[in-house]
Amino acid sequence: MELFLYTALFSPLVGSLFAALFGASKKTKIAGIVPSALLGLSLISSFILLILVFSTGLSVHVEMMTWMATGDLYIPFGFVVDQVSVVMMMVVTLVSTVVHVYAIGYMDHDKGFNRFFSYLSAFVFSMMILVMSDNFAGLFIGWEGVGLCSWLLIGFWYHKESASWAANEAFIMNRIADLGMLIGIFLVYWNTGTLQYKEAFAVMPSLDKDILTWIGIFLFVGAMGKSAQFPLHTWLADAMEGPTPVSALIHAATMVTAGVYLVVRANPLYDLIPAIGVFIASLGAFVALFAASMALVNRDMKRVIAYSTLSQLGYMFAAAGLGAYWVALFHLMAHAFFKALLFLGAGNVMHAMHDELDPFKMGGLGKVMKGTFVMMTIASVALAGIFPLAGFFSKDLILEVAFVEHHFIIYTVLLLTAGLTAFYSFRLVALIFHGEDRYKHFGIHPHEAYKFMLVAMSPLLVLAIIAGAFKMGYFGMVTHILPATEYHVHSAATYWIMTIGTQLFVIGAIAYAYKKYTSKDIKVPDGTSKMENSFAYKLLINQYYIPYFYENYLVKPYRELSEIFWTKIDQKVVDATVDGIANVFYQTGDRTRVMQSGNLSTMLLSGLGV
Amino acid sequence: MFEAIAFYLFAFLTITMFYIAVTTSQALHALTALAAGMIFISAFFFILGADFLGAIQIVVYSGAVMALYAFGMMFFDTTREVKEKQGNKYIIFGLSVLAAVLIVVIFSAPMVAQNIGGQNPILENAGNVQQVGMVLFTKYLVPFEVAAVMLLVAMIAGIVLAGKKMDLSLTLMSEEDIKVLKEENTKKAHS
Amino acid sequence: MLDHILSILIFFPALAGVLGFVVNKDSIRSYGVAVATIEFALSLWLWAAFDSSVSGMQFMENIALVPAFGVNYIVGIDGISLFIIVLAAFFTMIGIASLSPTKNEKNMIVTLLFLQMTMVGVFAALDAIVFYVFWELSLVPMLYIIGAWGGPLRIYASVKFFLYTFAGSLVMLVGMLFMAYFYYQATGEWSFAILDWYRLILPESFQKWLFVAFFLGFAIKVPMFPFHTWLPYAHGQAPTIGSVILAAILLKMGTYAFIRFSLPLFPDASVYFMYPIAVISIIMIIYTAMVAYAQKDIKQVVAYSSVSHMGVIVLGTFALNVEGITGSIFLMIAHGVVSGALFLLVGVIYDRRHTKYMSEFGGLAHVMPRYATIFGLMLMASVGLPLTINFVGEFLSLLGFYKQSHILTLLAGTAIIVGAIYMLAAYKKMFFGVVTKDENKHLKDVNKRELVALIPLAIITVWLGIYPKPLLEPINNSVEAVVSLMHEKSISEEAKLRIPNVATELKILNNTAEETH
Amino acid sequence: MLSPINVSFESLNLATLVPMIIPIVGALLILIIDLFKSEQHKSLFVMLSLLVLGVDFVALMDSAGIFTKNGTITGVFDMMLIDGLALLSQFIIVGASLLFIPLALTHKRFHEFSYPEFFALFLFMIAGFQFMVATDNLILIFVGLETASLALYTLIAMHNRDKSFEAAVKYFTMGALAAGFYSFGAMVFYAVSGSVEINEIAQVLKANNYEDIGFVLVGVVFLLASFGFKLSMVPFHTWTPDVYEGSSAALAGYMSIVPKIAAFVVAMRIFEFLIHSGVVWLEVILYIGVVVTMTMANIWALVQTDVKRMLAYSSISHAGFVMAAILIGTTQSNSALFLYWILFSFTNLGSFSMLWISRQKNLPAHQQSDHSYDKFAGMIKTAPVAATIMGLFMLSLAGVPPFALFWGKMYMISSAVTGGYTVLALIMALNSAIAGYYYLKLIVYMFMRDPVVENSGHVYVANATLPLKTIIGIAAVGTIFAFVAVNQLLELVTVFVYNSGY
Amino acid sequence: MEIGLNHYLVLSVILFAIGLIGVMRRKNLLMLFFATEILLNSVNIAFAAISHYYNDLAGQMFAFFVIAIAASEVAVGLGLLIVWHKKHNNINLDEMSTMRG
Repeated sequence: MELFLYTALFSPLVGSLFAALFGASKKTKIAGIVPSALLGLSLISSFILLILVFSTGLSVHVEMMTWMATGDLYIPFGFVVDQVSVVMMMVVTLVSTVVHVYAIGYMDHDKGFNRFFSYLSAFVFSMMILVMSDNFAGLFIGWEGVGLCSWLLIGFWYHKESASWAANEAFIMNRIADLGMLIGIFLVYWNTGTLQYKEAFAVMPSLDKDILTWIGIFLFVGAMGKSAQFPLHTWLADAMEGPTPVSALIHAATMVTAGVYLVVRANPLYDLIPAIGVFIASLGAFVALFAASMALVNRDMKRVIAYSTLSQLGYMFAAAGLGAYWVALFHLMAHAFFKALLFLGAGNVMHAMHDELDPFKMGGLGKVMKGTFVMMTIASVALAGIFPLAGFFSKDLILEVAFVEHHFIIYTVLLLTAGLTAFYSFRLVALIFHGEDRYKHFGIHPHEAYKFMLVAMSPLLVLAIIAGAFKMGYFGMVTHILPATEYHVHSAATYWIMTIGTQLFVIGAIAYAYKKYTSKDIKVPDGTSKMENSFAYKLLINQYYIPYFYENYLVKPYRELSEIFWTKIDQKVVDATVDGIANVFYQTGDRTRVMQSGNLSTMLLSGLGV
Repeated sequence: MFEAIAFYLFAFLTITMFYIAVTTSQALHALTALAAGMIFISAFFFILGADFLGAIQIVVYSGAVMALYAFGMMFFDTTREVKEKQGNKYIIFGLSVLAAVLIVVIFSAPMVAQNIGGQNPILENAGNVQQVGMVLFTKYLVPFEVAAVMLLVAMIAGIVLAGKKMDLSLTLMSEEDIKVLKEENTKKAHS
Repeated sequence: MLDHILSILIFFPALAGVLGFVVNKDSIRSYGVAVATIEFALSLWLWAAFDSSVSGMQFMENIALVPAFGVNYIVGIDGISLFIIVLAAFFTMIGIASLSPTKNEKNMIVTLLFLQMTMVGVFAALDAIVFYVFWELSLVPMLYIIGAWGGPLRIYASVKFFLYTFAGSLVMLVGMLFMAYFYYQATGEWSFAILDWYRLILPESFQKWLFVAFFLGFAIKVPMFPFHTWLPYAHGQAPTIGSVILAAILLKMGTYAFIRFSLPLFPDASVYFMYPIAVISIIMIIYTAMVAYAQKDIKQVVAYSSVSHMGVIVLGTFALNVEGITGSIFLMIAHGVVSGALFLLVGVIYDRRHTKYMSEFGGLAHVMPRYATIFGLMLMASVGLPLTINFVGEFLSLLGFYKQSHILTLLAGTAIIVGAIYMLAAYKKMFFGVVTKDENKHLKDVNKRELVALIPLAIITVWLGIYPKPLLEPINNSVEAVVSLMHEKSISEEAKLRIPNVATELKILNNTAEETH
Repeated sequence: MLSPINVSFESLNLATLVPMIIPIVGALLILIIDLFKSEQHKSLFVMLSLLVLGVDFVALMDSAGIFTKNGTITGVFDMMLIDGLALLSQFIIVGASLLFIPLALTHKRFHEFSYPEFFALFLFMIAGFQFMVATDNLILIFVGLETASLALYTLIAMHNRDKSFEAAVKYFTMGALAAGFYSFGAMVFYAVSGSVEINEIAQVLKANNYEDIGFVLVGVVFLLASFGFKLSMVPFHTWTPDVYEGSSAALAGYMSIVPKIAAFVVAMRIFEFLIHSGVVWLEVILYIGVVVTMTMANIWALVQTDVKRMLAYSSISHAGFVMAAILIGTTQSNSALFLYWILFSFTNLGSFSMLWISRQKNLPAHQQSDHSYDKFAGMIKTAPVAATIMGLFMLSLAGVPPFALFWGKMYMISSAVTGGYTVLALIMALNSAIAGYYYLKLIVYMFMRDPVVENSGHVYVANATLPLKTIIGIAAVGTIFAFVAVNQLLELVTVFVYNSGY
Repeated sequence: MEIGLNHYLVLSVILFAIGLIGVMRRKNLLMLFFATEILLNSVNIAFAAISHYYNDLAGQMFAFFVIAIAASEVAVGLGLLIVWHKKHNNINLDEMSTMRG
């Protein structure tokens, strides 16, 4: 079994290194194919492991070697494949494989083709470490590793100022959160004496509540960064500067869910501190609504999807925070499938539209790009949570959880968000694929993507549709280690009312979106319409002025403060003091050297102290 | 009483003379005043019973030193009035204060060590010169000899510096010039 | 030969340097590389022969120098010093090997060899005066390197470097003399042997004063805020090789000295001054990182980043527990490798463009992809990405210090944020974007000579990041010895509390481990 | 009537005079040779002086042997006092002279060496200094001092340049004033104690418990002033830079060592008991003197543009540094003084000799003074060996280990620490740091700047001959390998000082 | 009106001060040397007096040697002045400041 584990873990690394070999040379297909194949291998291994874990209920645990050992600290490179991590492994390898294959087509014309695959595989490797590690330190390796790869990939088109800026933003923001994570790890170590999940969680119940609370808070801060929770969310939208497969893989399916994974992984901890859980859930709900609201008006296709991702992450946190870890994980999985699909579809559209992102400039693409149209529509339906697609099973479950746990505010928020989700998803679909062929005004001749790209997407499509079917099997498996709370509304009537009500609400939202955005008089907004001048619109399109706030009240002051530190303090105070001291001596000498006039009389006088 | 009168008289005279010596602008006056002051000082020596010192003082200072100075004065042609730019007057003032302070110190703390027995006690029944000779050639033999060396040094120094040896710089002269110079010297020596 | 390997390591380069004067100008580079390689091989041999299970000193040599005054030539190494010596030998080797052609190559190489002597000497010395001798002597070749081959402000920079350090270390000398005097009072014998001093338990007030005296010398060398201003000048003006060695090895002398002198000699004072020093470290970390962010010159960025990282090292040292100290020693090596590499990288571009202003570049990733890759790797190592060498050190240092203070560690932890900010900004300015300047359009990528230096460093960076055990283990053993010594020696209650009792803790740990199994 | 005095010949201990008589005889010999056969080449006199001094050195070793066996010896009616201090300082005096005298054998011709009187005066001067240190009688000290000083004024003037005359006159005038101060100070002590011998003065003062403290202070001030002139302590230092600049570099180097050690020994004899008297004012006066001297001299040295002047100020500073030993007044500090001075002689003579071999007869247009910093710019390129050696001396002067002076500095600071003068120790340390700057400045010029005017490098060694190179070599070896000898020196010095009761 | 030691000492101090004043204000080197003679002479009086009152010869010895020293100094001093005068035709010490700083 260890063989499969290592295969699953290391084949992406091998793929990455392989592609890296061609890093500086000309684009070569093989640099894309080999990593993809290796990822396939990893997928197969993961699948075998899944089957194993699923069937036997055992988990595979290996310790490869010691990483750090000093004093009482002992950190091995240990990997564990248990019910939780295997789910993540499946998600990661599956989506990655799809994205890899897709990217062979998508990045076809890009000069950095080889480099791209190297980065992408490296990302998968980091992600695998993240999910498979059996200790916090290993998790942190993956955590930072995915951050690095995300930086590389967001800034893949480094010649674009915005891309490199976004990459740095993402990295730094993640770093802020990572600090919290690091502190959390320190806390774990000094209070439990180990960083191994198993031992650490075993000790935790005996620890002081305050300490646990702090641990919970700091670890969650880490999660907030990776999962782009408020207020560290701005990087995610900006991260859309990266190539679309990257957005699909990293900024939708896998990396951003690492935070959720962390909370799920640390469930024994969060179980002990329900107050923090509620906070997490509340924040999640808030982010869900908050992000969805921004998605309503955004005019950048990818950003809309990014906000939607953000919103869905909010759902996951809401679930995890309320103790429904398995639900969170389930939504994570389902979301990975349809969101990746959505992104890849968006990628096709972008390709077709020559990197045009404004859906108002598209319209009617459904005729040209049938496959993409279908896929994106289904993905959107899944996202909206329409029965029987994946989204329904996972998202409705979260609503139920909120309801059952009597967090009605959270429930209401999430419900509202579900409607918004449906609205903006179909706003997008409507704007892109229906209506007038507005793109013609811009002289673009869209075309469908490569066949194999669509084929590559198809597994996701299938899963987006049927993932809900795995629910029971999944439940049975993960509850080996996650709290097996089932969430059932007490009366069947309530249940049905709720479910159908939700469905109707969502469908209504979809219908409204369709109605509103398929109409013929949709024009490319030019900033003159009444709506565009309304306060709400401005607030939303400017993302609640948060980036503006960050730029003006954090980044700029930091830059200015740095400048002041350097020019004013370092040079004018610290260094000037040092030079000043030296100068005092020198000047004293220079001033008093006239005493040595060379005149004997003065000399004699000085001899008398006069 | 006689001692007191003599002391004050000579004290007044020496102070006056020396004061003239340091303040007058006439070099000749200064020299004369200095010589006179030296002689008056010898009077103190006689009063104090240091006859030998008194004699030496007159011989060495008034004889040798003053003669040298007189010679020097003529050489330097400073017989005319010497114009000296003066620095600030505070110097003199400051020094006067200093002197005054010292005097006060000395008056306010009269010597206590009156009973100190000397190492080389002055004997009642011997002449000062004899006693000095005795001490000088026993205890102070070495300083005496060193003083002889010192005088030799001074002599050599005087000859070297004031003689012709320093007139030309051998450092800067060329080899040929030096050769010529040497020949001249040998010629002179022979003639 | 193994009995005298340390002396050989110290004096071989110096001797070779003297002989180097005879070597012909055209062959001097090969000569230098050969000598440095032999030296490096010797240092590897030393490592191989080193018994990592022993926590005490090894390869001790003791030759009387001024026995009347207790000054003896005592050298020896333990896990703390071993690797810095190896690193010094390594950097001299690759430094000479990758030396770009300069004027007066011969003088440069001879100077480097002398410098190597002093570097190895400092870390091997076990007698305070011998330590001081090498400590001071190391200034001289560095002065020459900066002053003779540096930039336009080289003279100012070199003199500043020399005098600043010199002044600090003189105060330290006074401290050493005091220490010897206390030893004399206690035992009636003069001794400057550090191991003798270890046995001395000083009253707290003395400890504090002496600590301050030593601290001044070390702090300037490190350099700690606010004594750091010589460093940017020195780095900014020094030739590449000078910066590399300065950053990689010379700065480590200060932090090494903290561990060798301050901690074991003055445990109570160390505890007493822990918070102030931690605050200074944090200022170093954040403040200098911000200053680095404001720089226009890439070399200055790296220089200030050095200060920032040294802050973490100092912080780790004053964690006063095994984790922190081990981490800080490891970070010394890590920072040596990484900042050395970064300076080499800056040198690469400087050789091509003769400017270090970031505004002159842009889009280099396109023109020099290999260069950009290696730079990127080192950049990531510098910001402390896991699985690179720096992370291990930073993690352990911060982890260690967390035991002492949570809030301060949180502040110090911002190192990973602020570090990322300036580094990424610099990288972006230089490598991202489009190539705007014509001069940059046809820059050659790194050549073989440069790769000779960079590739090994890259390998080490990753290798030790993944598998730090070969270093951590010996370091750990020696550090445990230091910490238990500190615990035993400490007088005050607080110190006993702050400095863990390694021996008993281990026992406790074993017990709990048994229970859990 | 005076009774005849019977003195046994043995009790005279005439052997104590031997080391002083040897140079006197040598000087007379030189004068006689000149009388009989003039126009001899200077090398004859150099070698003769060398031999005489060599013999003197051996005689000193003999005395030292006796001292180690029997302890302090007095002789010739207790006028001579041969104790450890006397021996050590004589070793330094004669040793430094041995190193100095071959410097006359320059490649270029210089005025003073053409005259045998120079060498005669030189030997007389040595004798004078030897007398000065080998007695505790204020009279003999005075006479010895004046003998030496008068000879020295002449030696300076014999360089026969405008500047050297000016230097000599300045030195002379200051010396005359110092002589006045000395005699006044001695008078005061004589007045309070009735004796002119230091140990008796000490006894008397102790017996009456420093009742006349006012007088004592006046006496101390005057004596301190007079020794201040000789040791060039601030503010009595003013002559020093001018005199050093005016005299030849070799002689300046010599002056920075020999007259000072003689003065130090006397100062040590006089102030030692005063410091231990417990009178705070004495200590304060000396403390201020020491600190001001080393600090101010350092500060002035910073701003010099001429290397020789810089070295002049630097030697003032070193003197102040060493004066601290007298202030501290422990056996360790007094030993440190000698150790320091021995090591200092090597280095300082070496560095002045380096200036000496680069001495030009005429100043080139671009040069401000004989040894302006500019002259040495870029020396490493044209005369690397000379530059390296010069750099070495500078480092040693700055106190960079392991070169000679470091050991002296270390031991001196240690003695301050041990003696309880912590602040003083710190001031000393910081002064060393300040001093670093101007030594470094020369190194900067030599190693890091480009030459002002292109030269072949010959200018730096134009004056060199084998003997000069040998001397510099000895100084360099002494400077580098001092650490080998420090232990022996230290032990020797400590034993000598300790056994002399200091 | 007994004349005691103190009287002589005071006289000595006064003369010494006069000598110092001379040293300070004289610009003519020859006359400056006069002043240094005064310094030494003033001390001599004190020595002789102390010697007398202490009944000790050492003071007289000191004075004797001081006289000898003074004489030697004159010789050397004049020699130096002559050399200087030969080269510069003056003995004004204000002219004598080529070296400074």
